[in-house]
Amino acid sequence: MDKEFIARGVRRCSTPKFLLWILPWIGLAAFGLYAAGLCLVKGLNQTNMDNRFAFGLWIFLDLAVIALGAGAFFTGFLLYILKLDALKQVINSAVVIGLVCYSGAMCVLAVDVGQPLRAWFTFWYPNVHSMLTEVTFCISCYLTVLLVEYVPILLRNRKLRQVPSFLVFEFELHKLIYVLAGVGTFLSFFHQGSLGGLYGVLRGRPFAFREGLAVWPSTFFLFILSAAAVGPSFVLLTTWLVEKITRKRLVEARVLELLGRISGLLLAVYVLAKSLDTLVWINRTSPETGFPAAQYYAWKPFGTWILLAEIVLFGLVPALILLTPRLRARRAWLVPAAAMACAGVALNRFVMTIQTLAVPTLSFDRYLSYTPSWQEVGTFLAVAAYGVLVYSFSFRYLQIFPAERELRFEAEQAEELPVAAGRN
Amino acid sequence: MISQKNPVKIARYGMTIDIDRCNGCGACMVACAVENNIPPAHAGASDRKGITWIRVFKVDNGAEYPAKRSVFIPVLCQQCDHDTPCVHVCPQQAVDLDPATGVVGQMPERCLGCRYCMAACPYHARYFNWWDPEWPAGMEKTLNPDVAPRMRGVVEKCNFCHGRWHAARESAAAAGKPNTEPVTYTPACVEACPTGAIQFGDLKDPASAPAQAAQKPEAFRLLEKLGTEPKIYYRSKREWVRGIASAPKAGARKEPARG
Amino acid sequence: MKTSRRNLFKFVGGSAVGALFTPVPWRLITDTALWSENWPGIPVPARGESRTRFTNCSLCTAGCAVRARLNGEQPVALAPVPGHPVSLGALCPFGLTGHHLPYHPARVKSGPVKEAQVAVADAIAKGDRVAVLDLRPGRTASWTYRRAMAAIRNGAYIAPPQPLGAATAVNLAEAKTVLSFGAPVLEGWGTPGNIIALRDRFRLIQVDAVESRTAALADLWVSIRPGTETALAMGIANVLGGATNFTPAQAAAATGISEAQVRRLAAEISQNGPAVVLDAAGSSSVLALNTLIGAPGRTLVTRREAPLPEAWTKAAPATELADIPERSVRVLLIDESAPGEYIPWGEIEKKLVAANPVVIAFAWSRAGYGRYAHYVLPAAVYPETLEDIPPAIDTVAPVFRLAVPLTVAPAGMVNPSEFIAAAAGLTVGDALRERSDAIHHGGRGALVTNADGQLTPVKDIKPDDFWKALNAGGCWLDTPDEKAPPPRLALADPKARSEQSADLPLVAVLTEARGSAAPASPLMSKLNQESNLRLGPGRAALHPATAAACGIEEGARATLETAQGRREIVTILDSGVPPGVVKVAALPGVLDMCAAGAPAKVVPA
Amino acid sequence: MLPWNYGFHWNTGTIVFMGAFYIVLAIVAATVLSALQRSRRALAAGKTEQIRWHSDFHDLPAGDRVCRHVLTGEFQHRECPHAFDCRECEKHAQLIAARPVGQPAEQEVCGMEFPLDRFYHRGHTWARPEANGTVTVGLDELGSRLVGTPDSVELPQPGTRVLVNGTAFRIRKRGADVRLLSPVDGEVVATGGVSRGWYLKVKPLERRFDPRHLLRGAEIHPWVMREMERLQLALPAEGATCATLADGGVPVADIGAGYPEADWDAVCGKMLLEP
Repeated sequence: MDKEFIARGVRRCSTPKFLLWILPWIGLAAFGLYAAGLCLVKGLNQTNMDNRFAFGLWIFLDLAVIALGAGAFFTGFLLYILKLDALKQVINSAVVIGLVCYSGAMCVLAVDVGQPLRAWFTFWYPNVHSMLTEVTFCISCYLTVLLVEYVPILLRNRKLRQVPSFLVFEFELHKLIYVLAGVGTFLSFFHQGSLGGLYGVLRGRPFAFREGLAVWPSTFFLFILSAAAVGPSFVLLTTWLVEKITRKRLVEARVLELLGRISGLLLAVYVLAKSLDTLVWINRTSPETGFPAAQYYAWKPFGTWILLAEIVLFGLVPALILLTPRLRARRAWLVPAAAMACAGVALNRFVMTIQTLAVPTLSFDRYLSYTPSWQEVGTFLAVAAYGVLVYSFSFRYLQIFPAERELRFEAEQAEELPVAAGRN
Repeated sequence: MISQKNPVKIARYGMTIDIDRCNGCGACMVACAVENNIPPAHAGASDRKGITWIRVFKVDNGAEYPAKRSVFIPVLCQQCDHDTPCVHVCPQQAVDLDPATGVVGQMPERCLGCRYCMAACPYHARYFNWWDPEWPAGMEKTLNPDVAPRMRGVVEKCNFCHGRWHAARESAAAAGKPNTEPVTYTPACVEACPTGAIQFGDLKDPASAPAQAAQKPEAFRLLEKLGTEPKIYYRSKREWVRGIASAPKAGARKEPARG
Repeated sequence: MKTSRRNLFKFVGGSAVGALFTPVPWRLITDTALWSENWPGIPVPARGESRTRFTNCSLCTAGCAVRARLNGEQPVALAPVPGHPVSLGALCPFGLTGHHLPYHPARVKSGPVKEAQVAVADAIAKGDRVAVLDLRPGRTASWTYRRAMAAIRNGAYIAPPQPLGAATAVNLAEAKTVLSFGAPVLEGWGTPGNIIALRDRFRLIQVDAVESRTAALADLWVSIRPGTETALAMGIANVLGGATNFTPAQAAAATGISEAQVRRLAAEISQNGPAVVLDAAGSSSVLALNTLIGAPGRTLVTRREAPLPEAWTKAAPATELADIPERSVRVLLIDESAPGEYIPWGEIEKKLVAANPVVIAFAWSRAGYGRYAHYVLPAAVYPETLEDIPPAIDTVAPVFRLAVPLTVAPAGMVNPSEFIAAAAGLTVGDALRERSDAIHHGGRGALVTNADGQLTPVKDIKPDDFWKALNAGGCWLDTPDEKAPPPRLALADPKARSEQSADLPLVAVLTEARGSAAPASPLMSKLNQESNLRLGPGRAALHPATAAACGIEEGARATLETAQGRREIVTILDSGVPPGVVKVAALPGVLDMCAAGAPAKVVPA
Repeated sequence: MLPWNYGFHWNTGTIVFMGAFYIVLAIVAATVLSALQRSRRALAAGKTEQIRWHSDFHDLPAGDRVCRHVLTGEFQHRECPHAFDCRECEKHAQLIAARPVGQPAEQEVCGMEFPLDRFYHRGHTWARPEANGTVTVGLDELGSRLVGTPDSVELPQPGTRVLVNGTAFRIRKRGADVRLLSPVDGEVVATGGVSRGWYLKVKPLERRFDPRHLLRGAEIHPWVMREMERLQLALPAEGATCATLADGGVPVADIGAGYPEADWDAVCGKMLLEP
């Protein structure tokens, strides 16, 4: 019934089936919106955050999704600035992912602050020395850029293309996409860094405090690196996931491998940098503030294992896998490695947010624990559902994977013409 | 703000708290709440969601009876003078260090409620309004006219009784004193402390109690090594009490200790 | 130029852009920011002329001098009066927040006055036993009660037990050693200012089962098994040659401290004198130690009462509750308006006649005896009342000061002394004024005026000015008494400590001694809810190990059970509480069901 | 943000930060605005059809964008840089000058007639200049066998202008709705139909018909062969009710009828260059 909206030559499931798929997600989103509504109407007393655990699940979520969403800017950067044309096949998907992640993060932030109505104060009385100001400015700008980047994808929809003005605008805008990609890259580099700086500058929290260059603590650069490293991995992961769910080939294997290779390369650099930074921190930064680094890990459950897991298990290991061509070539290795990379960076954001606040600073402090309330979890789930929905609709009605059509013809030939499959 | 024409004589208000004299009665806490229009605890409030600009902790030496010893430590905003952790993190200049008085001020009417400053503060001296303030019927008549109550969703903290400082400034001006001279006044907790454990004054004035206390060997500041130059000087003749100033010992506090 | 739509758009757009270059829109935004400072529902404090008034706090017998800041007619802040000769510039958290009490949500606003009057009149007419229970004896009102009870055929005036005797004061200034059996010396016992001033001059030995605030700050904290205070006292008495057959060894065994420690304590109070022994429970066998160490006349002295009008001679004697025959009281009038020590209801109930007794409570809330009384009559609460405050236990010199109303009491409040006097057909004029005149007539002592802190001899003042000064929060202070020795106390045998049964494995320890029905500002939640400084009402603290044994975790609802009854509580884990002990705030409800050291158990709700 | 706000200081931080912020905003705004401006111009200039073809052409898989001279074997690989408009292609001019296109022996390719009296567009329309100076536009044999007998044909009104590579007319068949690309610039003077064997008569611009961008003569055979290959790629092999092309069968009158399984919309889109 919605056939004329679906791009020519691609195969999509029947409308009822699609509705069946999105229904649970809509339900989840509705539940989450209710939870978020409670927090907005009744105030943040609905959450389990408190004066000592001022940040919680939400900030962790924001940091994580924004890191994963970095695929958008970095793929764009590689494609439009470094001209890795193979990535054309995933750029649209990357943009959608980025849009989902950033808009989701923004929504959660709007719930997270105590006075959302005053959000604009940050633009009105900006304190340029605050990392959070930098984050706010960059993220809101970058979200705008992502929306603009999303417009062409949207206007390419088969039905919308019939409207001449849409067609023309899309065409003209696409010509200038390089500019946007450039700006986006600039912004992303900065706010990914600022998100790291957010914790690095906390002189009062020796667990997070880091020295660095000029106004930027080392975490600034680590976050940029890790985000750039994990972005492609996440694009890879989602692409693979969509392929599995829709049982279609959407991009050529070489593209996924390329993504894996890029990810692995950056991840390796990141792991190295992170290890150095950790050493400096353990042996100089932390002791100088009177905090022997050992004590951070003396509180259960956050033992040194978490540090090792972050750097070795979810850092070094996937990096090595992704850097080994033979392993990379096999999905059975490629995909789990990408997943591990994502998990590693998520873990890093978790540690920076939760452990920083849990570790006591005053000698008569207690080591704190915090479990999010259902309202917090609900809001979290709403963002996830929102992401799935936006992506599902985009995938169904827009050309997220330009190579899909060709791959489909090939596949259909390959089914009974092994000879033909050899072509290309 | 400072006017260039007549340069203000810079004051550095500070405090000294004699831990050996504090008997943990909590008078400072309620006096502070009365002065600054802080409402009674909301039904759902806990010691982690409450608002106590100054909070007295009971701290022991970790030993078992008979070796066990306890002291009471009032913790309020330490008014960090250097690299003030909360000031430069605020995205919208709702926090500032008044150059004329050295008091770290919080502007609740500008606060967004992002709580970044709370994460930044090593003393946990900042408090978030998790609820809208509520007083039992009629009790709002007892509010201090010099201080505006805060709405929910904003952060607040000790400001050395800014209301009283302002009043002192006014009366000084009325008495024809130049507004460049630092005024002398007494914050509510200092006035209320029955044992006189808390003393207040201008650290720049060598005769003031805190300035004198700062010189004493038994004086110490919490987490001095962070290099934030807090302006609250604690005092104790006991070695282990002075040890409280330093970073926590790993796993020293196994069970929740109450005070 | 013709005005086409295009031109119009151009014009609008142009002016919009142009406007951006004027400060107008930006100003507007800034102002919106300022307007959004607060939203509706947040009270805006009323501005009024700022005044200062003085009074004396009547929340306990310390009667600390108070400087009140008023905004118009409304008190907005209370502060201590530095350098006051009696209260010495100290005020406790309760005193600091006294001006909130009139607005306490638990306050009683109205009561069945008529019915109560009828009931009393009926009983008096019948000649049944009518008694007044005065929780704070020694006031002018107390004399009114005594006169009223003397005026009727079968009246009785009941005062709570005063182990040291009504006229005895503890002269801390003389003491070099203070041995306190759980007495909250640093937590509201006596006059805070006085104790703080003298603190450095005496050695404080605190015998306490748990680390109370006093224990924490004492020079020596002796932690004994809860409920074994008398045993320890007998042991010490034995060492000091007191006629008891209870050896230090037995004491050590009972209390759980070493025999050597028992002997050391004995040595401390006997050699490092002058010493005084205090007891929270007021058991005579503990206080009798004072006799053995020669405290009477040195650290224990008698204090004359402030002069009385001659007309008041016909007054009923002050009877202790214990001396009232059981099931004898037909009508019991309890004056709770001036908070004092709380007597467990069980002990009072015994004295009431079996057949329809009448209990009338004059109370600010139903939290106290209001729960049992047939008629609860609303009484004005500090700082609405005009009444005098009897001297505290550590005040050696006779004093007379008034709690002066700072605000007007709401309509419908009942003045207990007027009610009782009227019921007894006694015509009392302005009793306080009469008293003031009597004191002035006595001509002794001096008057302290707060405004200037002056000390003026009474001789130099006219009676009216004296009365005015008292109503301005002034304080009459006599010279300390010549040392007349107080009554000697006899040693009794130690009460057999109720043994722990398997059914009630824990021992209850009461804290927050000021846990009588005395009103407390809602702001006290800063101390007992938003911080852990004090144990909040309805809360009980357990050692984590004990809690684990009971299957309870932090903040869980649970039931506290004793032989007398059960009660809902919220549990708190506190490694400072010894294992096997449950620490509860001594509220009337708690006191009714469990005495200090009573066996108890905590079960998850 | 603004000097009169409390707490505003002029310092390097502010200038750098705000500067960067405003520059970024300016760039983004400028980009969007210029895109809007340019599209306004394009619309005004009636470039829609041209743009539609260009973006279509970009969407074509690389394999379908090859230069006509690859078909004739003059290049191994060459992607057409001019969106199949050889009129502006120097390369083409040179090549044609060097080796003019010859005439083949017969005009039949895999059992389909490709008369040599006309020029063929890569989108399977043909153009035949008439004596009276008009140009007849029709659908070639392969094209007509693809659509068979159309369910409906949507022809432009006489008098409308058609552009090379713009939409000439639309055909609906089996849910496939495809536009046919015009081989000529000009003004429609008459419309035909399936039965008539032609669809449009067009009066070329400036009365002269420029066929440089169209295939003719010897180019037809290799092109059709390649088209057959593409068609074979596009068609699923299973479920064919007639001899499949893969088995060397020739296209039947209505290929679609032979492939009920096929996503006909996709097939027509691929063959008629409308992705």
